[in-house]
Formats: sequence, C-alpha cells, structure tokens
Amino acid sequence: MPENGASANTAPAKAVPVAPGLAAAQETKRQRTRMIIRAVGMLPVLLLLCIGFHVLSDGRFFTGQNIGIVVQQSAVNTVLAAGMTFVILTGGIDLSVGSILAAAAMAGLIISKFPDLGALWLPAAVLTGTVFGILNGGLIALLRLPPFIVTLGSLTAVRGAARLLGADTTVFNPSIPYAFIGNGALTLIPGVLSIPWLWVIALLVILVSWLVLKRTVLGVHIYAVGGNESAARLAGIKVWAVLIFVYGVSGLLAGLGGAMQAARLYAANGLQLGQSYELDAITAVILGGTSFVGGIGSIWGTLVGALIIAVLSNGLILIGVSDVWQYVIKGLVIIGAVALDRYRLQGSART
Amino acid sequence: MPENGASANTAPAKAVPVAPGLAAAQETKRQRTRMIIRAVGMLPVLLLLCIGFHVLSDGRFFTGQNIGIVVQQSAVNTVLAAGMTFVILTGGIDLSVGSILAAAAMAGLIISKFPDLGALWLPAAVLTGTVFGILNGGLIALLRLPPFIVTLGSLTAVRGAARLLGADTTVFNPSIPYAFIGNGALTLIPGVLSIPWLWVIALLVILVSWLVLKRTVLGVHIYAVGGNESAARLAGIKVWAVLIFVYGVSGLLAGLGGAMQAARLYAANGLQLGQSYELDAITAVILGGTSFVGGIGSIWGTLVGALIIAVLSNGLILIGVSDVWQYVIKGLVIIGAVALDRYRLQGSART
Amino acid sequence: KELKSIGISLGSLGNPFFVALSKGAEFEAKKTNPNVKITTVGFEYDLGKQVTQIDNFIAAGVDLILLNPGDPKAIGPAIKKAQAAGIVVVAVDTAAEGADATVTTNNVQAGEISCQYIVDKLGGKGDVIIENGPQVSAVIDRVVGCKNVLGKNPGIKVLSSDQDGKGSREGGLTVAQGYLTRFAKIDAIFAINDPQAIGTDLAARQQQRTGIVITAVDGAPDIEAALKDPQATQIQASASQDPFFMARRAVQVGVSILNGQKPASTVELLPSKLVTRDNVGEYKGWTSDRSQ
Amino acid sequence: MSEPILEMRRVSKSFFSIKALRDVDLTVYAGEIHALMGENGAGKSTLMKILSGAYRPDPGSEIRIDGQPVQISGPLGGRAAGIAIIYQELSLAPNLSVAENIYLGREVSRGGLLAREAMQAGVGPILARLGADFTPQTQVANLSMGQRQLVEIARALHARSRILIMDEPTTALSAGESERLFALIRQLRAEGLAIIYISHRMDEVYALGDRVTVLRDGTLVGSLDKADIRADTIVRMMVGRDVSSFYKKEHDPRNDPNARSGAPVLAAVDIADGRRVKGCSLTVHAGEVVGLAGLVGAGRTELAHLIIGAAPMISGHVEIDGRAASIRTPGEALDAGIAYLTEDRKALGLFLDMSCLDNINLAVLGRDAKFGGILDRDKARDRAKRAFAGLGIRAANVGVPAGGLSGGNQQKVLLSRLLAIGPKILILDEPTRGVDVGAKSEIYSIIDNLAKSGTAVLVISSDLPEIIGICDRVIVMRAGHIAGQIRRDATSPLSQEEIMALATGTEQLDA
Ligand SMILES: Nc1ncnc2c1ncn2[C@@H]1O[C@H](COP(=O)(O)OP(=O)(O)OP(=O)(O)O)[C@@H](O)[C@H]1O
Ligand SMILES: Nc1ncnc2c1ncn2[C@@H]1O[C@H](COP(=O)(O)OP(=O)(O)OP(=O)(O)O)[C@@H](O)[C@H]1O
Ligand SMILES: [Mg+2]
Ligand SMILES: [Mg+2]
Repeated sequence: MPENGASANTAPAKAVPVAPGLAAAQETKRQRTRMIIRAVGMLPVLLLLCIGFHVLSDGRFFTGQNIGIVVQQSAVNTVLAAGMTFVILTGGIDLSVGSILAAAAMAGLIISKFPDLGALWLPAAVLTGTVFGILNGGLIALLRLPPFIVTLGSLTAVRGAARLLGADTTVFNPSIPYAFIGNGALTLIPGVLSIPWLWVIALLVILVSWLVLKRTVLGVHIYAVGGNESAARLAGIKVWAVLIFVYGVSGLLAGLGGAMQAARLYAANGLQLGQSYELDAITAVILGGTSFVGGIGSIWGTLVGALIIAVLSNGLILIGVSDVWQYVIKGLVIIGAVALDRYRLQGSART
Repeated sequence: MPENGASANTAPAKAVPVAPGLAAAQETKRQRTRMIIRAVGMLPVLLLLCIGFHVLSDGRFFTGQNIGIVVQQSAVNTVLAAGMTFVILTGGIDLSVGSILAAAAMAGLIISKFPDLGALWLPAAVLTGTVFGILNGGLIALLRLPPFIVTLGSLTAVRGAARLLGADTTVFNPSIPYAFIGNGALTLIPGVLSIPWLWVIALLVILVSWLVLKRTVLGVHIYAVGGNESAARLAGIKVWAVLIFVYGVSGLLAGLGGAMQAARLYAANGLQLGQSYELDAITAVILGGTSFVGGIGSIWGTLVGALIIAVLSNGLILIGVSDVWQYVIKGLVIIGAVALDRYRLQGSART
Repeated sequence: KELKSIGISLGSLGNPFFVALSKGAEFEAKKTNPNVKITTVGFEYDLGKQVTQIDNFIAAGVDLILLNPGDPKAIGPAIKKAQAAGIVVVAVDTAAEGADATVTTNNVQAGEISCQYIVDKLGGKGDVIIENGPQVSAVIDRVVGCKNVLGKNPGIKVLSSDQDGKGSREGGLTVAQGYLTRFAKIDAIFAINDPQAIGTDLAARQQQRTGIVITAVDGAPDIEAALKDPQATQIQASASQDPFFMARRAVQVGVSILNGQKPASTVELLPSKLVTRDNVGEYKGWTSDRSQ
Repeated sequence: MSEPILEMRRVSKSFFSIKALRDVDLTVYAGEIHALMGENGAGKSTLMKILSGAYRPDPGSEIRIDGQPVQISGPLGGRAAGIAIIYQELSLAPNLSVAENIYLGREVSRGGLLAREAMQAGVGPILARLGADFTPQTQVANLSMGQRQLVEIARALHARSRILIMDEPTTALSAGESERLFALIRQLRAEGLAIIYISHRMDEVYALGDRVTVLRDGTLVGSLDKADIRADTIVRMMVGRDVSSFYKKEHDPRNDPNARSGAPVLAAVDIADGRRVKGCSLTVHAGEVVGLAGLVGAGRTELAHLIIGAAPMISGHVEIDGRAASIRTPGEALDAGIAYLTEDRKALGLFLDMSCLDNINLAVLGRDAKFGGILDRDKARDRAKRAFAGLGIRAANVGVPAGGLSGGNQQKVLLSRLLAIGPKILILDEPTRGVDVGAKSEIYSIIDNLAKSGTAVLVISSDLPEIIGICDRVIVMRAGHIAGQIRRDATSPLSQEEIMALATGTEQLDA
C-alpha cells in the first residue's frame, strides 16, 4: 500500500506490508467506519420514515400496538426476503416465492383439516415449499437453465398447482393448530412488552441466515459462487450443490411464509394468496444493499429493507393517504431511498 | 453435468481459436452453422407447438382467421419485448413497461375525447411513454442507480400516475380516431390475404429495431455496453447516452403498445391495463435467446419468443384446457422450451 | 356516537364499480358528519393484504370499517379482531362471516335474470357459453344463478364455463377469440361482468360473427354506452347493480349500529334490475349525479 | 535531444484515502521507447490511466504535450491528444467481432448505416502486420488470451497516435509473438512515435528501452539513460536492495529418495479432449519441477484443465502414485492432492469482491472448520497474516477486497490459497505473469522449497528463461501433442534454442 511511504526506502520485498505506526491504524479505522456505514445501510432512511410518519399521524405511529402491527406485517416478507437474499447472493433470482407460499399454505390447511394429521400441517407446509424450491434449484443447477426463466415458469406452474390443491376454492380452518403463531404474541414482560410470534419467527430466520452466511463454510461458498462462479468451480466448490441449497432455502422459507400466512388468516386461496410477493421480497433485498450481480450483500440489510416496506404501507394508511397516491409515493420513496444510499456511500467514501 | 462444470471460460460457446489453413476454413464454417442454429433459436419449438395445437384442436389452429388472431394477440407483447430487448442487451431490465403502457393509453384516450385534439391522441400516447422511459433512463444513467430498483419504483409510481390521469375510472371512447389500427386489417390480396394492422405495426417495430441494432453505430455501442461496460467507457462511448436511449426506446414502445391497446379495446383503465405485461415481455426476450448478462441476443429471437407466448395462450383455449391447467402447462412449457434450447445448442456445439 | 373516522377496503379501486361504491360511502359519511376522515384502500384481491389493511385501520382508530371481503369466510378472524377493538364492520357487495351487517346485490338473482334473458331470447334452445371470471364469491354466485336458470331448460347446452376472462375487456376479448374459433355455432354468451362482455363483443365483431346474444352483470357506464351503440347490437342486456346506493345503505346501517340500533337482518340483499337495449334510456347509471 | 513530446509534472492520484501516486514527474521524447518499471502496486498503471483519461489526476497535477498544458478529461480527450493505450487488464467486448472492437468508439458509417465491410477491410493490414491468425469477423469470445492481446495491440496501432502506451503487453504472448511485437515497436520508434513500455521482464527492457523510469510506492525514484540500464541498478531502484540470486534452484530430485523410488506421483496417460489436446502423456515425480513449454495455443492450459477435471476428457486417464485416479471435478482433484493455479486470475482465480482473507482460505475452509461446517476464524486470520508476511503481499490488511490489489499482489494472494492446501502435486499455469522481480524471486524460492519437501511441481510458462532457470526437466507441447522433452543434467544445461525448436517443430528431438 502506498501510504507506507516511510518504510519504502528500506522495505525489502519480504517485509510485512502493513506499514507500522499511526498511518496504518488510521487507515483501518477509517475503513471500519466505512464498513459500518455500509452495513447500517438503509437504517437512516428507515428511521427518517418512522419519525416522519409519527409526526404526520399525530403520534399514532410509535405506539406499542402500531409497532406490533408493523413488525407483524413485515414478518412474512422478511422471511421470504431472507430466502431471496441467499438466492440473489449467488447471482440468481427466485420469482416463484409467492406461488410457492400459496401452494404451501394450501397444503398446510388441507392437512390441518384431517383430524389425526392436523398437527402436522406446519411441517407439511414447510416441506411443500422445500420440495418446490429444490425442484427449481435442480433445474437451475443440473440443467443449467437461467434462474429467471425457471422461476418464472414455476411462478406460473406452481400457482396452477396451488389452485388445483384446493379445487380453486378458499380452504378455511378456524381451529387450525398452532394458530397462536399467526396472531399471538410472546409475552416477555407481562403487560409491558410482548412480541408477535410472527416477528419472533422472522427474527429467528434472520439470525440463522446470518449464522449460515457469515459463520459457516457453506456461507463463504455462497458468496464465492456469487462473486465468480467459474473460479468457484475451479476452486473445487460444488457449485451445483450450493445452487440447489440456496433455491431449496428460498423454497423452504416460502413454505414457512405460507404457514405463517395460513396461521394468520386461518385460510388460504390458491389464486389470491401471495400474488406478486416476489416483488416485495426482491425490493427488500435490494433496498438492503445486496447486489444483483451476486457476491455482495448482507442479511441485516434485508431486514431493514423489509421493515422499510412495511413502515411505508402502514404509515401511508395511518396518515390517510389515498390509495392512488400511495402507489405514487411508494414508488418514489423506493427510488429515493436507493438514490440517497448511493449518495451517502459516495460521501462517506470521500471523507 | 455439473462434474466437468469448470471448463474454464465464461463465454458460452467456447469455440476453438482458428487454426491456420484448412482447419480455419472448416472452423469458420462450423461457427457459421452454429450461429445460424443460434439465430433460428426457438423456431423449432414454435413450430412444434403450432403443429401440436393444430392436431389437438382438430385442425382449427392453422386457419387464416386463427393465425390472424394469434398474431394480433402477440402484437402488443412483441412491441414491448422489442423495447425490452434493447434494455436487456445493455444488461439492464425494465419492469415498468406495463405501467407505462397503462399511463400512455390513459393519456391517449383522454386526449382523444377532446373534439379538436382527438387525432393527436396517438402521438400523445407515444410521447407519454417516451417521457417516462427517459426518466427511467436518466435515473439509471446519471445517478447510476440499479435498473431493477428504478423500474420497480416506476412500476408502482407510474401505475399511480395512470390511475390519477383517469381519476381512477375506466376511460372509454367508442369513436376513437384511427381505431382501425386496433381491429382492422391491411388487405394485401382482397379476400385472400390480409394482415391485422396491429401485426403490421409490430413487424415494423421489429424491422426498425433490427436496423438500429445491427446496422448502425448506435447498435454496436448498445452491444458494447452490454458486453463490457468499462471497455465501452474506455473506448470513449457515452455510456450514459446509450442507457438513456435504450430506456427511452423501451418507454416509447410501451407508449406505442398503450396506443395499440387503446385502439383495440376503445378503453383504458389505469389500474387494470398492462398488469404484469413486463413478465411476458421479459419472457419473450429470454425465450428468444437474449442473455440477461447483456451483449448477446437478437431481435428476431424476441419475435419468436413473443409468438410462442401468444400461440400457447391461444392454443390452450382452443383445445379447451381449463384455466387452472393453463397455468400449469404454460409454466412447464416455458421451462421445457429453454431446456430444449439448451440441449439443442449443446448438441450442435459437440458436432 | 358520532362517526369521526371510517376505513374502507375494496377490491380494486381501478374498477369503476368500486369507485362508485367509495363515492357513495363518502357521500353518506359526509352527510352524517362533514368532518369525517375517510381512508379508502384497494386490496387487489389479496386476502393477506386486506387483513393487513384492517390491522392498519385498527391502529388508526377508525369507528367504522366498510369492506368488500376478499373471502366471505376467511376474513372472519380479522373482522373479529376489529370488533374486539370496538369497531363496527359492515360488508358491502359480498357477504362476510361475522360482520355486523352486510349490504350486497343479490348476485345469484343477477345471474338468473341475465341468463333468463338469454333463455327467453333463444326460445329455450341453443348453445350457450358461460364466460367465467376470477373466482371471487360475487362471480361464483352469478355463475350459480346463471346455471340455475340454464339448467332448467333442457334445450340449452352449455358449451364451456371454465375460462377466466379476468374481469377485463382484454381478457374477455382474448377468451372470446378462442371460443369463437373453437365453436362454429354459439348462440349466446353470458359474461360475468360488463368489461368482459364488451371484449367479447369486440371479438365477435372482429371475426364478423353475428347473431350471438351477449349479456352480463353490472350495468356499468361502458355497458350503458354499448347498449345505446347501434354497432354493438349483440350486447343485449346487463343485470345492473347500484353501488352508490349500496354503499350509502351500508354506511347508514353502520352508523345506526354505532348508535346501538341493530338491523332486523344482518344481510340486506339489494335486487338487481335488468338493463336492456329497450330500457337503457331510463337507466340511472353509476356515474349519474346521485347526490340529491 | 529535441523538445519532449510529453511532460507530466507533480502528478498525484488518491483513491479515496489511498495515495496511489505522489508528485510523479515523467518526461518522454518522440522517437524513444521509455520503459516504466516498478514493483507491483508501484503505480505504473495508475500513472498511465491518468494519461489516457481513464482516471482524473488530483488537483495540482500538470500534463503538457508539445509543451502545451492539456486537460485530459475522459478517454476521448486522451485520444484527441494523440494517446493510445493497451491496458493491463484486457478491455475488449467479448461479444463483438475483432473489427468492431478495434473500431469501438470510432466506427465508420455511411449515410447513418454502419460500414462493416470498410471496417473489416481497414483492420486487415494491421492484423497481417501483427501476424494474427484470426479474421476481422471472429468474435473475441472465441479467441485465446494471447490472441485477445493482439487485438488490443491492433486497436492501439490503428488509432495512429503519437504516444503509445503498452502496459505489460507480452504477458499473454508467446516468444514468437513477442519477437514480432518488438520488431513492430522498433519500427514505430523509427517512425517517430513515443512509446511508453511497462514490463516486469528485464530482458525486454534491455532489448527495447532507450530510457527507464522507476517508480516505487507511488513516488518517482529516478530515470536511467540507455547506457546506465543494468539489471542490478534497476532492481535496486525498484525494491531498494539487491536481489542477488534471481532464479533459485537448490533442490535436486536425484537426491530425493521419493523421486528415485520409481513411480511418478502424477502421470497423465494418453489424455485427449477431442478438440485441442490430442493424446498427451507426461509424468512428474516427487521433488521434481517439470516445465511445460510451448507456443500460445499449444494446448498447455487445456491439458492442465483435463488433468484436474475442469474439462471432460474423451480418452486417457490420470494416475496418482501409480494408481489410476478418477478425477471428474476440480474438487476431486483437490481431494487427490492436486492443486492448480490458473493463468487467468481475474476470470478463473480470484473472488474480487471477497476479502484477501477469504480468498486465501477458500480451499481449506472445510478442513479447518469446527463441528463440520462452522468457520474457524482465528485460524483463517492467522493463515492469511502468515501468507501476507511470507509472500510480501501489499495491502492495508487482510480484510480488504482482493479486487483492490495490484495485479502482482493478486497473484500472490491466489498462490497463497494453493500453498495453504499443502498439495502433493502443484500445477502452476504462468505463475509469474505480471509479477515484479522481487516477488518473482520469492515465487521461485517457494517452488524450490516445495520441491525440496517432496512436492511434485508442473510449471506451465511462456517465459523461457524462467523455465530454464527453475526446472529439472522440460516437456514441450506443440499443437496439442507432446513434441518432446529435454532433461537437465550436469553437463548440458537446458537451452532456449532446443525448446523453441521443439515448440515450433523445426527440429525433432527425442527425450
Ligand atoms: N480503482 C482503484 N481503486 C482503489 N485503489 C486502486 C485502484 N487502482 C489502483 N489502486 C491502487 O493503487 C496502487 C497502484 O496500482 P497500479 O495498478 O497502478 O500498480 P502497478 O504499478 O501497475 O502494479 P502491477 O505491476 O501489479 O500492475 C495500488 O496500491 C492499487 O491497490
Ligand atoms: N476457444 C476458446 N475460447 C475461449 N478461450 C479459449 C479458447 N481456447 C483457449 N482458450 C483459453 O485461452 C487460453 C490459452 O489456452 P491454450 O491452451 O490455447 O494455450 P496455452 O498453450 O495454454 O498457452 P498460453 O498459456 O501461453 O496462453 C486458455 O486460458 C484457454 O482456456
Ligand atoms: Mg499495472
Ligand atoms: Mg495457457
């Protein structure tokens, strides 16, 4: 590195390159600041939105109940977006999550109505999702088909399957087991603090995802495949296994999302449930700073991205913006947020 | 398949560099064959589908009238997909075409109801589309924002604008000028051969796109930006201008698509029109062999891709497949088509 | 108790029907209290989204929720939650389980009169297509009504009823183009709503097919124009709804429940009237000024 | 000498907080070949990118052409000022044809339409002059690295500039192609062009350089005139010390008990891929360094890819320790103890967005992991730090992305990954491409040490002095075949002529 000018005269090629002394320490510090800013990502935008809505809604935003609603609403999208983060990190995309969610919810609800099997509905839903996800992954990894087309195809085909499952009607089960995960809350301090179960699940998913991505060999391999697939292959990484894994995870989490949605609504409809959820999930991932090219991004960013989307939906209704204008504002805020982010990163890079 | 994955290069056709002499001549010949196969692309799949439907529908498919219907139904998607081809060739994506189409159709229909301005509705619609497209391009090229996010934002925001334009109602005008382009046909041989105007427009769009892409300097620059953006920049190409151009074209053609749709339906609805058209357009482009990575692909492939989608929709109704199964079959056919294509290309590469 | 704030969740605000509904609700609510705060949202036929919207209404502290339920049964739990927060919930256009009241067009009856018209026109004999749409309860009811009538007439043959015209002109046009190619002889088509009927007519005219009786349900502004249009002679009737009035009734019922008056019956069915080419002159459509 | 054609004064360049150049001066005259030298990361490429307009210098920098101050804003500005450049990192659009790439940004059009034929005709003479064996219509994706480099050179020549910059143009060229390029460069000098030539190969600088300027750590060390150009002087200026024994070869397989004990560690038996490699056999013994020489396109890289299972073979097999081994993927090759260093580090080697730490540890993560999959981060950090110290990798810390390093340092990072594995067999494809002298000698001594400790090493290289300097035995490939092999023995050292004769097929020798 050029800044170790001091050592230049004497430095033999063998010398430790990190220049001793102050300069290097400063450098590392500054780098760390920049990394933190990057990791924090869209957090400032999220806070800005929250505060703005709080003021405009006459203080209705930051109430325990409303925060509970926001996190609950963000939960399903957070779970889908976590799966999507895995996929996008490898440079792929999964358009089928909404359809898989619908199929999983249908499968779960149908199972839940059998008297004996009822309690198995939750694993059934998750399993359904996983199977579809692995099918996607298999086609992409083994036949080397483009992810966009494969998951676009299954977006359509799985939607059809979801409708077939319920013979094109709404399946309804008001006494579905474990309904508490959909609408209940985990009480931490009775009467003071409780967290919706949906949100607990979402946070757990984020936590586990983070562990897998950052603390395991598999995680490094996922980043490697996204960063440079041919190099990964040459380095002995089983690229096909990594790809099947990420699409499998995306399917599994879509299945979990379906279970969450089923527990929340006590019902599912193959046609209506999960329509265009994939766009929300992708938006959360990209808002969170994960790059489409693959190899760059973090799961915490995804969480922030999902929260931004939920806050936006909740806040606009809270302050009584009409439906039409909600569209316009949401679109502009999404563009504005990435523009701000781009600008902010540049600024920090300059200092 | 994945075992010998690592075959070094990322370039899909890892052709052998030309050896001197006879070998070289043979090589070029083989290369040319492969190029023709690649250009022909999905044509065999299209033919297969047509013949299949013809047989299954007791000969109803290949009738003059039905072919007319198919090409007419493919026309709008062809026009959108042509614009999308420009965008995807630079490695970008435009998710907002459906919304822009709706906004343009609304603008056109509103203008068409003014007694004096009525005839100007067509340019008005096209202009509306172009303006939105250039806005997209500006954000992407000048602020360097990711195309997916920008056009996802405008997918939402422009949809809102389209609804605002018509005060959230359906605007209809049974006596819209130039209605013939929507439902009339150009008679070539009276009583024998006539081509729907919509299809004439679509073919013209394809032809002009081909000219621009393959016969102009701008076309080379578009391919260069998609192939290696930094190389293009280092060669002094104004990458930003190229990007604004392609998104502008995509917007312009979405506007034209809006006009076509307005003339066809005599009506437009800001919310419903053009919903998820972007997926159909992207599917057509990718089916046509254009690569998401950018730089590789042709406009003729896009035409074939759009026809496949139209034939699929028409044929499935023709043979009386129920709506639910249409979903399943469409999804599987799309995946099957690219799988077949992949297989076919491999086969040809081996010989 | 005064109506201070009302939340409205409707199928899709791009549909003129729901626009008329929201206008009616707004009109009636403003009449009750000129300073009322109204939030109207569309749930785009996504049940999850509607539940979310109800949650948001609860957080925003509305007094009354007017909703067009995404699913009659499945919305039940969400309604219970709102009621638990002291909010009155009234369903419009589609019945909802557990709602304090429901005001809806009698969709079965609408389907019946629309298809009865076909039967009468054809003299009880002919090939008929039911052009289906998105499987929501209103559509399902209309098709049920239609099938009731057609089933009573052995001379009528239903060629197909399993294609989705997506409730739009474009969808109707596309599906009808397929039908017209597939079947050489079609005597009548029942479309589940007006835009599909108009699309169907466009397809028939394009293929120069005549003699098809097209009927629908809604009585929307564009069908009014079509029924008056001398070129669109095949569109013959539409079973009308009155969204403006329906919404006004719903708000009235809601306000009276707020004030402690239970309605006699929780479901109020508004009958549908058939608009035909003959009586369209007297028909008062959705967009006519109703604020008298 | 006359007036300088180019003067750069007090040129500085910072990338955010990193100062890549500090007040560098450079003076170049017309009709001279000016060699620019320095260690990896010294700032040579950066200085040249400022000249070409790819980077903007920091304020206070000054560039004069023909004595006139100029502002070079953007690549077009550079071109307008009469500057053409061959970038170190290839900058071609692979999806376009050779002719389109050469004309990129300056296309010929007639009446608004592209004049393809005119462009193709226009590049013909230049391709011929370079002795290129491909046509203007060929798509660049179908060319080998060496051929692509020729396209870059053709592009720079075609621009008809007055100042021609070549940033390590010969890294991907064979000896023959390099010779042809040198002749061309001399001819251009005679025509009055100013040529700035960057290279890490001392022999090239000897052969070509009229003057040499040396950079170290972003600062100017000084310039030498032709008469003063001596290897030891330049090296001392570059690295600040003497690099005495450049090629290091202390190991001797004849002293190695394993090597003498018969069965080769690696044997390729009659391997073919049906395309480029036509029935090749070779052996490498423990403690032996075997060179694989040949012209570019001879198929050496392909042969290596077949051995490690990166490409499918249609016949033949690989034996390890005398037993047939089934290797179908690079992963299986690693399991069998074969590590491979790719020649194309950007496309096939490094993960540019990942940290040096991850890049170095990538291949051994699984081995180090706790509980069957949890990363051992302390071990990884230690390993990376040791690699940084051991190979002298220059970067702020082990956490920076590999993409930010200079080419030579990237090569060292990649090499560290392989060394971490501790392989039984090491295949190195162009291991010192783009690496500075100091690091080169480090790499040679690493190879030597590995051989001493019993590793079997196969070195693919187009740098003949390197092959002669470090190998026990040289296998020469020609057009997909093994043309022959030459063994070093006490009496006759390996000779460049012999290897070239085999590689070009002018003489038939036998092993
Ligand atoms: N785009 C960039 N961003 C950040 N740092 C950079 C960039 N380009 C170069 N550098 C840094 O500037 C320094 C000089 O790099 P440069 O590429 O000029 O070296 P070089 O002398 O050409 O080395 P080599 O012989 O390896 O090619 C290095 O420390 C490098 O990491
Ligand atoms: N048809 C091709 N398309 C793309 N890349 C190719 C093609 N053929 C060879 N290459 C690549 O070009 C490089 C040169 O390989 P090749 O085997 O032809 O030469 P070599 O004998 O290894 O010579 P050198 O290593 O000096 O370039 C390798 O990286 C190889 O993978
Ligand atoms: Mg360099
Ligand atoms: Mg090679």
